[in-house]
Parts: sequence; structure tokens; C-alpha cells
Amino acid sequence: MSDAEPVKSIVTPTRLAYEYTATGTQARFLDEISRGRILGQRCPACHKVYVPARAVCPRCGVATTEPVEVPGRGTVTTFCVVRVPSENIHLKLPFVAAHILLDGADIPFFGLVGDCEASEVRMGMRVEAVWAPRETWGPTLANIRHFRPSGEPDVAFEKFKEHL
Amino acid sequence: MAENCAVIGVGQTQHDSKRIDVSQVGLVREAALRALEDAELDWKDIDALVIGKAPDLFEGVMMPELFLADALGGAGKPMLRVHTAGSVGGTTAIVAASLVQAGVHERVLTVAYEKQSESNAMWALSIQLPFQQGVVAGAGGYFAPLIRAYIRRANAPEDTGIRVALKDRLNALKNPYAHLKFPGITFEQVAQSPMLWDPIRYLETCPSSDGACAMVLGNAKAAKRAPHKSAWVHATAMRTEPTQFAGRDQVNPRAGKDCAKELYAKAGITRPRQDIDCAEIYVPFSWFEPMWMENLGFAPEHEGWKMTYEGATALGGDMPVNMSGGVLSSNPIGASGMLRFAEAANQVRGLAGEHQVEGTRRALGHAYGGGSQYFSMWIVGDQPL
Amino acid sequence: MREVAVVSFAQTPYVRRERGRSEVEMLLPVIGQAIERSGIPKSEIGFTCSGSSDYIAGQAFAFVSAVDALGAWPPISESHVEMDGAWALYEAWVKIQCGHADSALVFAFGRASMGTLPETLTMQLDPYTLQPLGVDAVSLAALQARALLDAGLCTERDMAEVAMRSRRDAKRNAFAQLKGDYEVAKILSEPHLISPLRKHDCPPISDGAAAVVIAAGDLARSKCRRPAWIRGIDHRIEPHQPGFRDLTVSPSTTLAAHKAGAASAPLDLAELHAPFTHQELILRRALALPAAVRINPSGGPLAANPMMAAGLVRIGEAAQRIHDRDAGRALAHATQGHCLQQNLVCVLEGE
Amino acid sequence: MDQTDGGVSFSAVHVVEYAYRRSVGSVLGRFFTELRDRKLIGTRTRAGRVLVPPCEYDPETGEAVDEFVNVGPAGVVTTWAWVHKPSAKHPLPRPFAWALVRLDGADTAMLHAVDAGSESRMRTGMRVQPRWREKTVGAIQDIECFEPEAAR
Repeated sequence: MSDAEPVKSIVTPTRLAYEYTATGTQARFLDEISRGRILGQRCPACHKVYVPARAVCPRCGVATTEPVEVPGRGTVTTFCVVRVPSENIHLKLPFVAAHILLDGADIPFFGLVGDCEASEVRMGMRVEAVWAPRETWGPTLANIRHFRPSGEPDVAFEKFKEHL
Repeated sequence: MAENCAVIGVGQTQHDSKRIDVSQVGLVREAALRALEDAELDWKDIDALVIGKAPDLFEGVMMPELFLADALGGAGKPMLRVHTAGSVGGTTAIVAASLVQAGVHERVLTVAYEKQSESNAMWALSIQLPFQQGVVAGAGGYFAPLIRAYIRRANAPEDTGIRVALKDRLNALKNPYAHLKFPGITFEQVAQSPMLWDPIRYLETCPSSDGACAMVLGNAKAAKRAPHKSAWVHATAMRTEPTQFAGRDQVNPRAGKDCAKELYAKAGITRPRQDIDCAEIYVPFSWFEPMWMENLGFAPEHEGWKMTYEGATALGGDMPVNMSGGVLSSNPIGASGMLRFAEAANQVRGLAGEHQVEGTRRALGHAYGGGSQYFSMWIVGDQPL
Repeated sequence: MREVAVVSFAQTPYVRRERGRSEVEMLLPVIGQAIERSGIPKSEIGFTCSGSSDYIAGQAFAFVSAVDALGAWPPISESHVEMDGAWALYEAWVKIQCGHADSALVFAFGRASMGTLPETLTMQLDPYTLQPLGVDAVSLAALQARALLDAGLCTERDMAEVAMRSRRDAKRNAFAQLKGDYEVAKILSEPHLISPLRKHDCPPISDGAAAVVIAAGDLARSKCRRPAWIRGIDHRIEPHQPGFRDLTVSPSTTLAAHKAGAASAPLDLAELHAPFTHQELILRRALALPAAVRINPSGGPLAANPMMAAGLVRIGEAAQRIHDRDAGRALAHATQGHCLQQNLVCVLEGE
Repeated sequence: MDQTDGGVSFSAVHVVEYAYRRSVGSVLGRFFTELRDRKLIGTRTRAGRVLVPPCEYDPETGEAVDEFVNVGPAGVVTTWAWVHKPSAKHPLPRPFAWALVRLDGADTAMLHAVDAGSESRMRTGMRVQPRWREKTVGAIQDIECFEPEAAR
């Protein structure tokens, strides 16, 4: 035994469980998305619409008040093509992760773009949400599987350059 | 009111992907002992400790400074622990400097570290939280769309990032402590390295490192007794803005611009590119060099890439940037900001070794973190301001 | 040194479990109230510093979202300590001493209820020889209590009296969580949770947040009828291993109090961050507090113990009593780490 | 999902789980290597204080420490706490004591569990000895727990 290699490291498994509760605004968003609707929330001070709905406008530091429904349709403002595997990713590589400005929203929504080659994705491309089968819907963003090209003409850079 | 503060000792560890030869204790002591040795001081000469690191989940110890304080000679002393995301190494140095500037302490030891090999940074940075939109692929997946936006806005040549990476990787060959070294690296090797998060290539990306950095900061009296030349803190500044809000410019964030503006005003700098001799800035992906050149006011908006192109940011250029090889070559996250600040200090001390920029009298240290939202910076000079 | 005072304080009611609100939503009204009560416009506050812990929230960079509660636009000069908010106040105080700011907002928050707090705090231990054993925070406190009892420095009755007094006084604190009339004899008849500690010797698990505004000299005088001047503030740490220290004493508290000038004039009250009953007894001796000094009129951490904020709350509570002319000179204490490893003392005074 | 105040709420369990691999350095490495061989060691500071668990530094001063000393295996309980209902993360599934144990030859105490059967068998100052695991790996858990010292 004493001839064995000296100990250089130890392994300590750790596991902590936390119970997360969706707050009021988050819960409303999740409830709406479980019915196929995307809920935003408007700031009473700067009048910008946040999607997903959030309780507080970070710019103004005030509670948002007015719920606003937005469509699952928008413009890719910028994106990256992910070609690197990672422990937390279970998607086929490569995939496109994009900032998508949904129509009527003032902040891009994070989404994946599929049903086309990664090389076809471009800034300004119009996309629409592809929903999972209705019977599988739950209170989760996973109801939107990804976005796909909608076929509408591209939007000029000038029109979305504030929303990268 | 404020006392002058000087960097009188600097130390860092060898950075590597896995420093399996040391414990967390051994890692921080390696850097701290080198800083003490540089200042020719002993543990007992230190009045207070300021420790910085990024998320505790990396090492799996909540507030690890509690078990590290006595390993750093901290028993019976004040100890602070700073955490401001990726900028933390810089902010930690600023907090330590403020203890001297306020006249609270004469000599402060500040240490920042990360031992990322104890877990996996990609895991810690991508843990999916219930009810929230996920971060898809760690920092690379987060920042790549912003880089694409920069390229579009500035109409920058696509090989700018490759040029930055090549320069920093060549600089790292002159830095004995650097983690990543590719002797004889060429433009083609960087260009042909795999795309990870298009438009970011493998060799344009920072590594995940184990490492630590330490500095001894002192007042004028302590500096007078120091064996080596001191770097005098001319100005410090920090700025924060929210991660996301409607209309936020994440490519050229206002927090960075405002931070630089305050910093220059305090340091009496009116023409940054002329008044500052070199800069060590936080560039985790090569494209952030031109982005920060604009943000820091070294180049007009949309023209930062020209500095890279013209060779201005190379050793020997008119505004050398990341002489040490930068974050692209060593990235113990919690220490990465302090390494930038320490390199700036060693440049004005004339102790930067092979990557010394001759005649440096004023240097910038810069760090940023979060979603390009936390900034901390300092200007150090070879004389008190 | 510049004169600096606490000019306002705000806190949430403390609850066992905050369900409907995120940290940001908890902070929003508290920060708003602290700023409003300070009379200093938000845009003129020179520095912001917060205290919180990623492990309490179960996520890396948990403090980043708290920035959303600040309306940090234009961008602000801001910092964060992975410590109790009392140390955030210390950093802010230093910033003002440097002349880098004339006022500062300090806040802290924690929703410990999301996890299992005693187990979360296991993560705070030396990762080589303590954390792998799975020793929890209550057990470590119990080791300390036994050492104190063995040394004849207190009795279980003394401990029960601390619990009784804390929860009785908390009846007058609208924000407190655990309050009511308890009889010492009844407490002592209850079984031990982890001997020698009973449930009554332990703090509740609390969710909550607090905010304080501090300001320098004339600014404080112009905004606050009776500023709570910080006459001294200092903090010290001890070695980490519980078996390397004498657990019955708190030399770091004694030293911090000495450096903060606590003994230079009589105190009216002390807000002590003693999460366990026996720790109050250790602190009282470490601070050499005479019997006349009121201890924890707020009920203290035995009535509400929001992790990462409870130390800042002590400073806020002590300052509030000076604002209200309920006290002339007060001591506030904060602690973190196991068995009172690190301690901060802040001496506050009215004019 | 449940209904409250006419609104909806959602809860989810969020698990943070990782097996950390910690390099231990030469001093703790030696300690764990000795534990694997069922032996206990400490380090001696320049001031002569014997530290167990060993440190590569003097916790009072920060000075480097590299002199090893054999200690134990038995020692004295300096303080203890009785756990009536062990949690899943505790080292023993039955009621036990946490204790600080000052091993023979040491000046400091180390934390571990004591399997004493009942609280009434525990007292400060009692002597305890380590109970080793059948298979040791080089970790603090190689000591399964301490137990009251066998009558001599």
C-alpha cells in the first residue's frame, strides 16, 4: 500500500436542490405560453415592451405594468452558429442561436433558427415560430421548438440596428 | 483627502489548464508569496487582505475566502471578498487601492484567483435555471452574436479577429507565466482553426485556466521603502449597467465609455492614444480588441479594427495592447482582470520582462464582465500624479 | 477621516418563504424607500455596493440580476461583495473616505428558503477536511455552545433567556418573523435539536432584503434631521478550522471593537448579529458590554435572519434608533462564517 | 402548478450537482496518503504548534510549514454535539456526535463524527480512536468515524 502513488486529489460529489418558484410575471408568461401565446410587458416610464414579460424595467428601475401579447414572428437581428459541443447542449451541431426581435417587442428574444442551412441565416431575415405539437404544450419556452424562415423579404439593417 | 497609492509588489502563478500540483491554498499562496517577495515584505507587514474571484460554483466552495484568509496570513486582519463577474480581478484591485487611498491602511495584499479545473467552466456558466431562457453555449455563444453585430456595423474586414489572435499569441511567447503558447504560430493556423461559435474560431478564444495574481499596494511611505520602482495609481473607475434592456447597445456599451471618460478625467488624460503608452485590456475573444479600442476612445467609432490592421496595437506599435498575451493566452477568470491591472503596473515599473514596452510612463489596465456590463479600469504611472 | 453617517434604512418584512417575488422584486421597493428617505436624488448617489451569495440562490452570478432593481441608467459606479451587506457598507464607507463619492446606496438580499440552508452552508467549509464530512451549520454552532457550557461561561438557561428576550422584543418590530412570548422554563423543557442546542437557540430561515444610504458630512446634515454618524468601523477574521480556535471567545470582535473605538464612550444599545443564542453571550463578553446596554431591541437575528443581509440590518436597526432619538450611541455588529469566524463592528452616534 | 389568489404559480426543483475534483497539494496530499495507510500526521509550525489537520501554512502568521509529525491515532474530545436525527448527508445513519478531537501529540483539534451509541456515553475529555474504513482511498472519510477508546 505504501508503495502506491501519493494522493494528489480527492473527489467530492456535491448536490444541492433548490426549489424555484416562478414569480407573478413569470408565471403569467408561462401560463400564456402554455396556451400558445407570447406575453410581453410594457414599462410605464420608457414605454418599451419586454419579451418575455419581466416584472421590472432594468433601464428605469420601475415595475412594468401593461401586458402586451406579441406574435411569434420577427426579425433576426444577429446570431451565431454554434459548432462546439457542450455538456448542456443536446442539439445537433451546427445550430444557429439568434437574437430575434419579435414584432411589437423592443428587445430581442433568444431563439434557435432551423428548417434551413446555417449558412442561409442572415441579419435582417424574417422568421416565424415553429411550435411543438399542441398536445405537448406546457408552461415552458420549449413549446417554441425553434424559428424558421417565414419567406418575407429581409428587413433593412437601419431598421433594427438599435436592437442587436 | 486621498492618499497616493502605489503598486509595490506583483506576483502571479504559472497559469495552466490544470494546476494539479497545488491546492487552492497553494495556488493563492504562490501568487501572494511572489508579490511579497517582489516588495521584500513578510506576511506580518500586511495590514489587510482583499480577495477576488468569480462564481463560487467553479470551485464548489461558498465564500472560499473564509478558508483561504489564514492561508494568506490574514488571521486578525480585515478581509474583503469582491465578486463583480469577469471584471472582478480589476474591481478587487480598485477596492484594495481605495483602502490605501482612504488612509485606512498602509499596506494591503490583494489576491485574485480561479481554479477552474476543479469543475468545468462551461458547466458552471450554462446551468439552466427554471423558467428562464437558457444561455446556450457558455460565454462564446453569448458574445458571438455581438461580434457579428460589430463586424456589420463597422464594416470590419473578416480577418481582423485572426490578426488580433496572432498578435496576442505571439506576445504570449514572451511571457513565462502564460498558459497557452504556440511557438511559431501563423496567420493560417489561426484562420484554419475550427469555428466554434461562428464568427469565433478556436484560436480566437480564451482558454480555461487555473491561476492567481497578487499585488501589494502601499501608501507613499510604503513605496519609499520598497526595493523596486513603484507603479503609482493615477486613477480608478468602475461602471455598471443592466444586462439587458430595450435599446441597449451591447457592442459599444455606455458603461465602458463612461468609465473611460471618468478615468481619463481623473488622470488628466485628454488624448488617450497619445497620453497612454500601452494598454492591457480584457479580450476574451479576439474581436473584442477593436471593439474596446472604440469603447475606450483610442479609435473613432467603427474604426477600432484599423488599429489592429495598421499594427498600432502590436508590440512596437504606437499603442501596444495586451503585451502579456492577454486573456487569450491565460484565463483564470477571477484573476484575469487583476492580471491586466498587474501587467499595466509592471510596464510602468519597467519590470515586464521580454514584453516590456520601453519608456512606458503611463499604462491602462482594463477589465469587464457579465454581459459586457461591468467595467473596471485603472491608470498607473511611473510617478505620483 | 471624513464624517460619514447612515441617513436612511429600509427593509422588507422577513418571511419563511418569499413565493411571489424574485430578488429584484423584493429589492425594488426597499431600494426605492431607502433612497426616498435619504432625500438624496437617485441620480446624485455616488456609489452603490451590495452583498449577496451565489450559493444562497443556487446560481452563478446571482447578484447580476439585482442590478435590474437599480435603474442603472445612465450607468453607475457599483461594486459587489460576496459577503454580508455589512461589508458592502464598509466598502462604500471606504469609497467615501477616498473622496470618490459623497453618498452611497448599500443593499443586501437573500432567499435562503430556496435551498436547505444548513446544507448550503456546508459548502462554506474547508473543501478538503470539513466539507466532505457533510457537517452542517447548526452542528458546528452546537459544538461551540457545548464548549461555552463546558467552560462554565453560560448555562442553557442563559441561552433560553436570550431566545425569550429576542422574540419578546421582536413583537415591537413589524418586520420580524419569529416573535411572541415564550417562557424560559418551557423552552428548557423542549428536546434538543442538536445537543446542546434547542430549536429556540437557532435562528429562523428568512427571506428578505435591506438597504441603507450613507452620506458624508454636510450632505448628511442637510438631508437627515439626526444622522447616525459612523464613529468607527472595523472588521477582523480568524483562522477557519473550528479546532484551531478557542470557540468560547471572539478575539476578532474584541479587536474590531477596539479599532472602531467602541469603548471611548458609553453605549445605549447594541445590535448583535448572533444567529445562535450562545453567540450573543460570547459577543457580549467580547465587547465587554455593561448590563445597562440594551441588546437587540429589534429582536435580532433570532427573530429574523436573512442570510447575507442580517449584518447590514443590524447597522440599519441601530441607525434607525439614533434617527428616532431612541438612542444616542449604538454599536452594530455583523458576522459571517462558522462559529463567528469573521466579525465587523460599527459604532454609530447621534449629535 | 397551483392556483393562488386567482393567479397561477409554478414551482420547479433546480439541482446544482457536480463531483468536484480537488487537487490537494503536497501537504494535504501527504496527509491523505497517510490516511490511506491508516496513519495520522500533522505539521509543526515554527512556533512548535502541531496542526491536525495539517496545513502548509501557520494559520496564525501565514508562514510556510513543512515539518511532519506523527500523531494519534487516539485523542481527546474537546467539544461535541449530539445529532438526534442524522440527515442524508451526515456520515452516519444513526444518532451520533460531531466532535472536535485533539489527537495525541497535536495542539489543535480536528472535526469528525463519533459513533458512541447514545448521547449518555459522550462527554468532553473522553478518549476516542479512529474506526477505519475497510477500503481506504486517501480522503478524510477513510476514517469512518471515531469511537470510544477500547478499555486498555
